[in-house]
Amino acid sequence: MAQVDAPAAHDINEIRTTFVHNLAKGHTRENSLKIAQATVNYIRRIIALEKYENIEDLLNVLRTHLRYSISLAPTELVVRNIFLIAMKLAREENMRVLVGVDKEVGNPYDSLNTLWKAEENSANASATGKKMRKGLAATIKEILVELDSSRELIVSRAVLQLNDTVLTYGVSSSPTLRFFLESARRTIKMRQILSVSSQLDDHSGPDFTSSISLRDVAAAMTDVTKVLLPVSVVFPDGSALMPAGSLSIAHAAARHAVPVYGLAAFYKIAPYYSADAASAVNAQAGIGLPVKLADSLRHRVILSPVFDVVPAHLLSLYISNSGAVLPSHMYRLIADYYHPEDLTEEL
Amino acid sequence: FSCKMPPKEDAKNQDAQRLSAVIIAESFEPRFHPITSDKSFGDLAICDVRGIDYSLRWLSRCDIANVVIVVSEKHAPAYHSIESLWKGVFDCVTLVICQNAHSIGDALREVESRNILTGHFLLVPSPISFCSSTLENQIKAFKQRFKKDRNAVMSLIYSESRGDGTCVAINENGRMMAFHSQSDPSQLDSETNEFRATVTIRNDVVDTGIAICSLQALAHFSDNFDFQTRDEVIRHILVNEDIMLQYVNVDVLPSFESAISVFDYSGLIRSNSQLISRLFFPLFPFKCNKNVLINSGNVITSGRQRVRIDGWNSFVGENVSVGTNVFVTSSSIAKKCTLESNCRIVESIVSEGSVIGEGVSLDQVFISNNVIIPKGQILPKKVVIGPNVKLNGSIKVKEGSFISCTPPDEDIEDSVETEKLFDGVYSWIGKTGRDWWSGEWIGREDDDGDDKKDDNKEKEGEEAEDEEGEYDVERVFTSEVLDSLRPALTDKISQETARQIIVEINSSKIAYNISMDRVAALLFVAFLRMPDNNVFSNLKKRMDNYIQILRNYYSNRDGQLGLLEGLNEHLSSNRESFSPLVAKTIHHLYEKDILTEESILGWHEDLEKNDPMIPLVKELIEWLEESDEEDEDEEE
Amino acid sequence: MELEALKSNAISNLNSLMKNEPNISTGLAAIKTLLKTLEISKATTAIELDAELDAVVSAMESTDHSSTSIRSASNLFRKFISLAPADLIDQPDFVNILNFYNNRGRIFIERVARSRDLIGKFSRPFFAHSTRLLTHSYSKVVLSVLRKAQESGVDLEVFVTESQPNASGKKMHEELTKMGINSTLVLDSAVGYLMERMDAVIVGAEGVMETGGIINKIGTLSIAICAKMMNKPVYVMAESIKFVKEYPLNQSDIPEEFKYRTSVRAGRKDLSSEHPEVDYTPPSFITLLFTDLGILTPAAVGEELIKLYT
Amino acid sequence: MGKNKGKSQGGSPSANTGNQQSPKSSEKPKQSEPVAAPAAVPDAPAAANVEQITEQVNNLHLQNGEEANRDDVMAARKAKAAAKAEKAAKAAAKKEADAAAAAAKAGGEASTAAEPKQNNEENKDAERGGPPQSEMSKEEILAARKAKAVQQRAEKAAKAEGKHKQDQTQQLGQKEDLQSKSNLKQASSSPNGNEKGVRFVAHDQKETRDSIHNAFKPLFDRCESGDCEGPDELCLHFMECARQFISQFTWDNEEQLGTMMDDSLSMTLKAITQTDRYPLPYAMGNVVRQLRKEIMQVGRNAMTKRHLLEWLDDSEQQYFSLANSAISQHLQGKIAAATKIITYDWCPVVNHVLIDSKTKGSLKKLTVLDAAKNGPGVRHLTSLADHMGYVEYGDLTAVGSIFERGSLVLLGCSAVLSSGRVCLPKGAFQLSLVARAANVPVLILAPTYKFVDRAQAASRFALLGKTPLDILPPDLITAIVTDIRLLPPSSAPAVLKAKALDDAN
Repeated sequence: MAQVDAPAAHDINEIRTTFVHNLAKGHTRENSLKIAQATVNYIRRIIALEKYENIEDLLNVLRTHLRYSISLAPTELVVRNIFLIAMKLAREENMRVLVGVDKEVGNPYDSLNTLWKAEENSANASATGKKMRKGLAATIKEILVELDSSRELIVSRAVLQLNDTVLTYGVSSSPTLRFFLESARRTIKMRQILSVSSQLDDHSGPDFTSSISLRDVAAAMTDVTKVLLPVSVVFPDGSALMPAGSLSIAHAAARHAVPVYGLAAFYKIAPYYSADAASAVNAQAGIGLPVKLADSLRHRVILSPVFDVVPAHLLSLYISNSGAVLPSHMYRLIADYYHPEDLTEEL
Repeated sequence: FSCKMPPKEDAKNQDAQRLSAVIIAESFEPRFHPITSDKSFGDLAICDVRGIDYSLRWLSRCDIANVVIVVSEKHAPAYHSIESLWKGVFDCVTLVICQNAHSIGDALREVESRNILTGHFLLVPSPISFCSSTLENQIKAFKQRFKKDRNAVMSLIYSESRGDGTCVAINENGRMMAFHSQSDPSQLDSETNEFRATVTIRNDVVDTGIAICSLQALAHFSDNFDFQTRDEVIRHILVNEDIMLQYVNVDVLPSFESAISVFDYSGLIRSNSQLISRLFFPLFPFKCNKNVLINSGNVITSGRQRVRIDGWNSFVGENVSVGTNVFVTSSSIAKKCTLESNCRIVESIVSEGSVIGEGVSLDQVFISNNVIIPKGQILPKKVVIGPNVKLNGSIKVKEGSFISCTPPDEDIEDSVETEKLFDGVYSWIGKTGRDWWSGEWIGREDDDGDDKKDDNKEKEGEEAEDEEGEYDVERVFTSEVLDSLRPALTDKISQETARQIIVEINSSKIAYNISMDRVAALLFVAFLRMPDNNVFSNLKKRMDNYIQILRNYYSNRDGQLGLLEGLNEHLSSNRESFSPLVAKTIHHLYEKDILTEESILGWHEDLEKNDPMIPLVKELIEWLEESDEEDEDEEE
Repeated sequence: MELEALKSNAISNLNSLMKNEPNISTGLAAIKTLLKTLEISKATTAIELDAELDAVVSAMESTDHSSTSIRSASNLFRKFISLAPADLIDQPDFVNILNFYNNRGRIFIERVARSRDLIGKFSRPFFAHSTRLLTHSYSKVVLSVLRKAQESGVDLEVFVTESQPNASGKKMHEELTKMGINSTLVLDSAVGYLMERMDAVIVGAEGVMETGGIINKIGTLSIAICAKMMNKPVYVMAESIKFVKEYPLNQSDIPEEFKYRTSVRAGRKDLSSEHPEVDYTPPSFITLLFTDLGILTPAAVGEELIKLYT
Repeated sequence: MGKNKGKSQGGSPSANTGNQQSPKSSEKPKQSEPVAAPAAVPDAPAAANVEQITEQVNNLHLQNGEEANRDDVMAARKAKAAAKAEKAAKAAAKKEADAAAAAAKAGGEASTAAEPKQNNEENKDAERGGPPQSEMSKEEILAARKAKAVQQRAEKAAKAEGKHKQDQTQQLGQKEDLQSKSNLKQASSSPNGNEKGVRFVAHDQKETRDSIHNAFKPLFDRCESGDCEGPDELCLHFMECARQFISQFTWDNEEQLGTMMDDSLSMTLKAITQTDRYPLPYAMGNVVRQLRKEIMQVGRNAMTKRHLLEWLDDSEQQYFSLANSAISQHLQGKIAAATKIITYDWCPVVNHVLIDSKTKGSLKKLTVLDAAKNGPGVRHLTSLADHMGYVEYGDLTAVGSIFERGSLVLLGCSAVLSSGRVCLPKGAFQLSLVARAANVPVLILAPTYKFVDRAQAASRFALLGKTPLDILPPDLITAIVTDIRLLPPSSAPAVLKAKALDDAN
């Protein structure tokens, strides 16, 4: 992805094309932080350029844009998350405009309120578009700040201890994980950091790690004390999308009773469940074979999944910027970022 | 169309300048006209997506500033939407609308006349061209070359393939020495046919058609108005190398990158299945507001509906109704199609709105829009069905034919034989071995009218299709060796001639890049082929005469095995005449110490039990084995 | 005396509801009955009203309908309607309050009526083509969920356990086949044999406990254990009105009124010889609960209950 | 070096002098014949020291005794080669005469033979000659025969290009005395001394290669060049070489043929395994063990080379073709029942089964995984190129998305340990773990010759070097499919017993 920020064009459609185009452009998947940032910028432009009278309009505008982008990059769940976050902020902004800042707004996740559901959304009809635009622009911008800070926050959660032997996967593709390890090294003296690579003898991992290939994991696991995995998306039940190959690592860890930690910044916490396993199978990378061979295997199916779905029970803890969370308690964080009404929408 | 052009830059900092790309949105291939009818070739959908959209998508990954799309007047309207869709992605998308272009040549001339190209450009000769690579390195390399030497005017992008590709001679620094579009080195057309050691001949690569060109290359078209195809320009450059000092480079993509541009139906089918099996990743069937899902087995479905087909590596568009037990593999089914129960579709394309009847089986068939193939209709391979054709289920369709609702129009009618199947349905078949399915048609008439050459070229082409290209090379090689062997000679050949002969054989070896052991075999085949060798006395004499040659090639065991292999091949080709001579020949060679007993025995062991050779050499082998036993005993 | 009247026509009310509307859930029937009492209530103070409602609830619990559902539903209902703004409470005229309660009640009921659809909607992505499901006994929620899936063009294979003693599975099986869902009736004892071929286990619940575990038709536990053993997910479909303030520690800790029908319990000291109606499935055997509040992990249920009852 | 050794043996001053002399020189044959022989050392005094040791060795340590013999067989062979080459170097005309001379010398007072080879020959022959008293007469015959042999060889050698041989002569020349030195060490020292001797061999690849019998050199080279797909191919190749070896090996004395063969074979093995530092690949180890058992029989109870070769042939059949078809027999039912077959990496047995079931039409879906794309597993795909069914290929990252209802995992292995654990290509462990989680049975295909009586597996093997192996614990294995029948991993010892592969024999 050459430039993730939308260009300074002023035709919203152009921006949209560029955005979704950039999503599908890269040969290897861009790291999700970049995607998240790109999405935020995209949304900012939408809010700036699109026309909307009241909150409903705005939400619809956002939804259409969301639909469009996920149709072209169905596997980029992060885009979805960011959009939904933005929608929640929009609702809040709307409320703020309507009932003033300090007025207490009932938590939409309070069960009784959800039961209440007396459609008093009549308020939404009132035209607040103009007023919202300004405030919203600011609040959305805050997401960017939060995104940038998320790394530091995650790093501040110290889970590594003295003389740990840590096994990691996909360090080269996850800057967050790399950042985490680097800063951890500064404070703690670890025995060894093994970085697993899906290729054989590829040493692309950072220099302070010792590279092993995926097939060596089971053997290596015997002297590993902690496993650190990058997370692409966490689902409310605590299961997660992780780079393909993580599943077998997690199983190996489970067999040797080694705790598995997942690094999941807030924008990776999805409020919805993975539509069957498809969403994981869905993302397929290039076939990674020399053309000659590939062509002779043209009528065979070449598997190169991007993600594994790792069930909650294989994971010990998620390290998110708002703290270390048990998989079974992941759902708690959802309320902080999403509005239930947005989630009932079929996307 | 408005467009902000980058300021004209002088050639000095051309290497800083980003490339433009020129896409020819039309196909000037007459065989495509009937199926594209009122649309441009670029509009032809692959997996429900316009072909040209893939090309543009690919280009957008490359470091391309401006895109120039050349389209004919009557197709222009459709392209304004394309322009607006993509102008966000490139600095600028320009439409060049030309009145009556009949070839790539004309199209490029048009572009040249507009002079909107300011520097190097990427020539995409077919609107349906995919590439998995961003060509970053190739472009860089080209720029560097050009900086050093302004005469490196063009570099052609080749990709590796399974030896069924172009055959090209390249020198040590990737410079093209000779070029031919059939995999038949004997027709490497180049005036300077000297093969230095530094020249390698590759027939394991295929021309993707994509080329990086400098403005000089473009100039050739405008200078010479009867150039139709890119290849003509290349030939022109090669031939006049010593006059113009210009040359062409060949850049072979790394083994993990693939590229293709479509010029015929086989290419179309191939590109389709390769695209689906992700050879051009990240290029992929994509569609706005329609979820494109990869289901297990790499069955790509578009839209929300859940189709249930057996098979894999296939694309199924939206609103396709599928019967039970439908098998689809390496094929794409466009939207609104109907597949009735038990039909079987392999390596085919079914375009929008067509109906495939119950139990119909398609293998390598292209089906255009709104075609109806009723139950019971049998279609052979390599058939193209034109738009709106309704078959009745019982008619005979010939392999390699084109089925249309209309008789051919004048621009093609003299090159096809037409047959009326029943009213409203005609079958076209290319004349004089012209294959509707694959091979070149365009620019041939203008070549130099030498039709015979063309035809056998065509045939070689087909053989290349059947991957017999190699065998073919060997045949030519053998005959050449046969000449070199000077069959006329009757008495013992002198040191001098021996040397010459060996040199000649070796040079042809290089020319056809034949492996050493094959040379060994083929040489002996050639040797046996020499006139009146069917009488042993002559043959014996010959063997004595050519003893030096034989010594030279059959000193080591492999060589000897090669010899015997050759003997085998010769036998298989003319059994009755040669079989009586086999044993004698081998024995004589043994006597002459050309063959050692071990190699003979070794060779004999490797023969299949039922090999016709076995009985012929039975005694000989026994005899050898005995003698072998003996000296083993001696050693005791 | 008039409380007695209330009780009696509450019971008749409930029974008629259950009889005439086969698809109505016990819980819903219960709260409808309660609403009726509200409508006809002559109470002039909150205390009186509470007394009436208490009477009605106990009356309903005395019927043979699942008292688990009845209790949870009525608790929730009463909690909900009494959720009134402060300024209303200290109004002199109790009638306004009653009216307020009434329309709160109506809102609640219509909301509850929608909950099955919601559950169906939430659970939709969990069913792919030719998913094989094992279900236990007869459950209206499960039925409606499966119907929804079926309608959205997914063809399922459902295996229904006979679930003795009352063979309620048979009914389930019939309903499913009526809907055109490919269903098979299997012996309760065949669960172990079948499990490896299943994709998921999907059951309803009579009550969802604070533990996140469920109380359901006897046999559920053994199925859940079996599923866990073979790494198959266990999904529970339950409306939020089935959330009960109850914390069973183990099977023996299940309240008797849950375990046995009232008729069975009536005036009996020793129930040890009786066969219990339900068993308790601890949260560790449950993958997810699909409720109208959303898809919850067992851990989340406790939280929701706290939100509900505080 | 040699000096110290001499001392350490408490050798007389003559020992030193002896060591100072060039090994090519020789003297006092009478003494050297019976004594120096075992060590095959030209210089007597050193030999003298060796004598006692070898004797006790011979009495106590039959093993070492054999070693000694073996060593000097080696020396002898080299010497012959040297002779051959020298002859070659001379003009063709002269060579007959020379040979005659050699014959004469040998036939006459052999003890005063000038050339070292002569000397060695005699030492050896004498040593073979058994009881000293009969040695004179014996020796004469031997000498004569040997001379003849030399002559024949010389002629042969001359026929071939002399030049190239000549260089070899030098090499051999040097080699010879190196060799003899090392022999001295080996023979004359206790096990740890042995070690030294080995290190001497080990530190030089070429050294190792030279001490391998010609018949086995191709095997060695192949593995050096690293184009060996695994234990199965290795075994086959070994048997091929063994065939060569047996048919090439000649010995005058029928009784001793067996022992001599075994000697020279075990010497080769020593070189290959760098004196047991690295075990042979287990399967191959079994084959070797069996083979040597047979070889020892040769010469006794009318067992001849021909028998040996026959034995090789049918055991090859047994181990490979028969075992494979038996295994696939056992599996057909299961494969027919499975909706999808999953395999990992390359294994000829698995491949055989797959092709078999393809032809029988019982193969439905097939998944082939590799540690990394474009790995050995591709061979499965190419061998099944004509299979019309669904075939998918991927690397370990795909392991999460391949298992479906009714799948079946088939894995080849390089050995089954007595503990029921199985050595198989790295990565198979993870595959099995995920398979277990998906309730997919994992079958190990193992012909019985792959069962070894060991609890632990080595990490490094002779020839195959550091082959990346996973050790799969029994609890992840549903069954081991052998040519006998399907077995639970726990019954590995039973197989060992049944097939007499355990250490007992």
